[in-house]
Amino acid sequence: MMPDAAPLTVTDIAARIADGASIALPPDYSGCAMTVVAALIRRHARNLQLIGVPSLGLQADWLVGAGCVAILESAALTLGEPGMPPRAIAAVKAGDIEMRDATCPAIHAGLQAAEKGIPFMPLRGILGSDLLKVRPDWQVIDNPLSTMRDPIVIIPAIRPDVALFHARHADRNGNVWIGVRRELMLMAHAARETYVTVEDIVDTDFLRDEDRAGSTIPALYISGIAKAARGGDPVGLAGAYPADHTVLADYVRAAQTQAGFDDWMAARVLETVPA
Amino acid sequence: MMPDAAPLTVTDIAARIADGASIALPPDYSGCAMTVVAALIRRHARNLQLIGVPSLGLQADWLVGAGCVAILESAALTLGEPGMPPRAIAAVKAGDIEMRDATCPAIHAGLQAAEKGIPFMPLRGILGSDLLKVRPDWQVIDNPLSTMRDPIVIIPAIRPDVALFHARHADRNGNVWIGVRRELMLMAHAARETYVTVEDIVDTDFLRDEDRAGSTIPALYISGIAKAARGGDPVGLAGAYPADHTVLADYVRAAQTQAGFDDWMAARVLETVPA
Amino acid sequence: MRPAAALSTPEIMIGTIAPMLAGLRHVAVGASSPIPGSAALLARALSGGRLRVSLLGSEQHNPFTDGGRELFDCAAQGRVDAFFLSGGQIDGAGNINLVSLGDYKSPKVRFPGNFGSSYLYHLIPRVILFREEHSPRTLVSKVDFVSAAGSSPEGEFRPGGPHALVTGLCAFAYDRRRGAFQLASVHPGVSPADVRAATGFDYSTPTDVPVTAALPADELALLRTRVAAEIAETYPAFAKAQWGV
Amino acid sequence: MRPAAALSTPEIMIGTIAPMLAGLRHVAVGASSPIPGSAALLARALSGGRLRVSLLGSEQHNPFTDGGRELFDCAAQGRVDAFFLSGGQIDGAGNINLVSLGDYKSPKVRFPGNFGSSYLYHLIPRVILFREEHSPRTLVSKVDFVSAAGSSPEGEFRPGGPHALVTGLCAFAYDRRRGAFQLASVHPGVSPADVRAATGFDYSTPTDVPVTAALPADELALLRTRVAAEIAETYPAFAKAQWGV
Repeated sequence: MMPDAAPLTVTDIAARIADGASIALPPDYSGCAMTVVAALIRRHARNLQLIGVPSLGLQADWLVGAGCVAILESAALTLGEPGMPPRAIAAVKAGDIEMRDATCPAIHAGLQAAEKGIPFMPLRGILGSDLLKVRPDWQVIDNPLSTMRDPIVIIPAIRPDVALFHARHADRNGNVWIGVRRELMLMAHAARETYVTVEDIVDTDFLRDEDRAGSTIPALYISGIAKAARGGDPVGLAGAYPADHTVLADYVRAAQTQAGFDDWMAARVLETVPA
Repeated sequence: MMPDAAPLTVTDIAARIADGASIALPPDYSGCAMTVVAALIRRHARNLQLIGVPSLGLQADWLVGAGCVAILESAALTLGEPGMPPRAIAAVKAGDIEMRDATCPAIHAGLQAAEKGIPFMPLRGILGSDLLKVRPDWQVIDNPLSTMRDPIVIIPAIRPDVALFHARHADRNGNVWIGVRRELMLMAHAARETYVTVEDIVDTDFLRDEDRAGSTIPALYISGIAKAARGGDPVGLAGAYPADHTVLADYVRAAQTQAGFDDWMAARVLETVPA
Repeated sequence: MRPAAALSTPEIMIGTIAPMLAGLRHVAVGASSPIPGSAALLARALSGGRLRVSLLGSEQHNPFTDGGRELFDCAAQGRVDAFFLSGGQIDGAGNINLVSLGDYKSPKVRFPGNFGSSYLYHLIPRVILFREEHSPRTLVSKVDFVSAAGSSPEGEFRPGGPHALVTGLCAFAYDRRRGAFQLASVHPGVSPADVRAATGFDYSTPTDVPVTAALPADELALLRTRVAAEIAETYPAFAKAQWGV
Repeated sequence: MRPAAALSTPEIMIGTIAPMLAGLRHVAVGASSPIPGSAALLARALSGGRLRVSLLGSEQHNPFTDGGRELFDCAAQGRVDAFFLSGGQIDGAGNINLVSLGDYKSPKVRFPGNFGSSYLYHLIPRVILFREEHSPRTLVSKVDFVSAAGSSPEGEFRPGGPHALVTGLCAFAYDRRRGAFQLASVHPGVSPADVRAATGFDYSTPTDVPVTAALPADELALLRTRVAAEIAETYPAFAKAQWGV
């Protein structure tokens, strides 16, 4: 982010994420920018490719249900205790969207390859899995450093157009504190652009705070920040507020059908005033 | 580290580092366990392989001068402002030790490969460098994912026997806080054993401290900790105390000859009482 | 608390799994794993703190500080001794399916997905499979989709793999050389014939099949008090249903 | 402070480098680089804060939080626009030598080593070479050891490379297509013939060689006050020698 750049609104962020963009998203427990997801639905975003780092939950279900998604890449589709995300599962079963099944460490490895600017990352395991049949982009090579046969999978770099997440704090210089949620830093390093919503913007400099500097994504990697208090509702924000299991259970019941989803979203999400 | 394991002494740590061990060491500005280096010299360690992450300075010079070293692998040999490490440079010129020249990102990539349990890491750049002539273990392959010719260097995993460094704080559970010095975490992940000296052991749990947890190496990776106040002298410890440039300049003058080195070390380092 | 005599099926499974973790240094527990999580915490309590337990989703039992990748890297470093996997289907070769039933492109049933199974099954020395529902529907002769393969061809890098399969009826041991299961014990009140009838895959049965050893009374008490309280942090609904905490 | 008329050689070099950084977003400065560091901080001051400067060894100008590897990853991500390299030897093809003189196995002179040069030279679009000593000893026809190659064969991945070479006598521009230098300007009081006599490699010379533009008075004042104070954090000895701060 440019030093001294003004904060954005969540509507600004949704406007800057283009139709067709690939978007890296955290799992429900790691900081989801739910207000931007809602704003993407409001602006009728289309053909998005969502990449779960490493799994997808409510964000994907909302975007799939609203018709914004062409492709899901993820190691899992799950809402945790409330069960499976109904619209995403229905769309995958119906073949309405393309599902690129993965496995958690392969998503991390692909992002690490993008972070390092290398075309691929070798990864152990996976051999013998049917993943290799359904992921033709994952290839098997013979380890060039071994004198014996040693097949190993290589995972191509995953360079998302956008990384999008919600965090507790940004500082006045646009640095974002993420605590132990370091997959968010990996996403920001790997993606071309990174947009973040935060609970608050603190008048300090995390990079000069020796306790927090090591858990901070420098503004260098941040394309824009919007303030969104309770921006993780209803999946919650670790360390700040929990998931609202009543709302989630209610959503899962409603979203078993497309009509139920449409009604629930209209009443509970889209009619609220955007920031 | 085993939960509730008792702290070691620096002499204990030196005893646990075997002759012939490969040891990953930080550069002079990132936390050097100088007291353990002195203890290794006292116990007449031999045939050590020192790996600079990514460069080596005073630690290497002391150990080389004392005859403890067989191999140096490093992107550079430097004491920073005071100049080049005289005994290490003399030994390399004389061919008394094996020098494995590297480049900083290759050391990091090799450690990351060990961290990920993969046999190698691809890395851009380096092509055309004479490093490829003097590092036959670095190979060039054709990127298997490219349809066009695309040579790329692959760096074999670097899995040190030991990572050794000095840090500000450990907690009562053996977790080690490292601030922004995250190469120390990479070293600990990559190495088989990790020994750490610290300024102090704090009666708290960094993993439960949300500001510090993200900058903490969990005890899981730590084989042993010894308390060593001012354990970074004379190269200093970032955030705690600076390098002692007077001592370093005096050392560089003395160590221009082996005899000068021997006298200086005997008087200034080895005759002090070990912890 | 129900009387010690009346063990629930999850308690029997916990009591079957916990001894498999004795003497280990570090056990990790993944998502949706309250039974293995309880077994790991019980083994930890019995180890006098020597066993380290990493429980995904727990704040109290999470030693990781390097993001989502760390568990996987840690496993590849050889620092995780045991892990637990389940499956929508598990077959007699130890293959597990976490993806879908029927044709992959137009599945009859869709499961959440592979998570880390495709990788961790290869890297962690002692992977314990668990599935409370023991039926021909879950234990099949051949999975519809191989999320992770039970065994690997000779010479392939494979430090990890299945160690046992624990169900609501019995425990199987996995023979890596043959790539197949052998019945190891039947839970109280279950006969080897019951197991055979409920199992969709072939396996070997020794002449004498022991009954699964019951948890000693003191360990059961530990499970129902300290371990119940510990697992409740991560699996409150499970802890409440099992032990009313 | 010396009078504005009497620029030191480092000041002339700083004034030559700073304009090469105008309009960029992020410039990184490596070890032992007080002249480029000063030039980068001057360019930053002139940019109104739009230029981000990462200065190795500085606490104030260090935006990195992911350890020693981050600068290199950041460069590979295309987020570093310019960097600076020097060399014990620099040759006419833009190759640099940071390792040794003479035979590699038994060197006559040993330098510190490659640092990150072998990599960053390939990744960062605008690498500016600098070496105050301009002599046939430092600027040679062929380096004894190629730490990093000036150019790469057609088709090799090479987003980065040399942009210019700034010495105590002059500035050369680098022509990537030809893999060779061209004299761009001579510092005040230096003739093209002086440069030719002091240079061990071949290069092209245009008909008219301009004199290196002097820093405008206001920029020079900025250098000697604000920038001098800023660079003193990382290079106190240099700042003291140059500007007495």
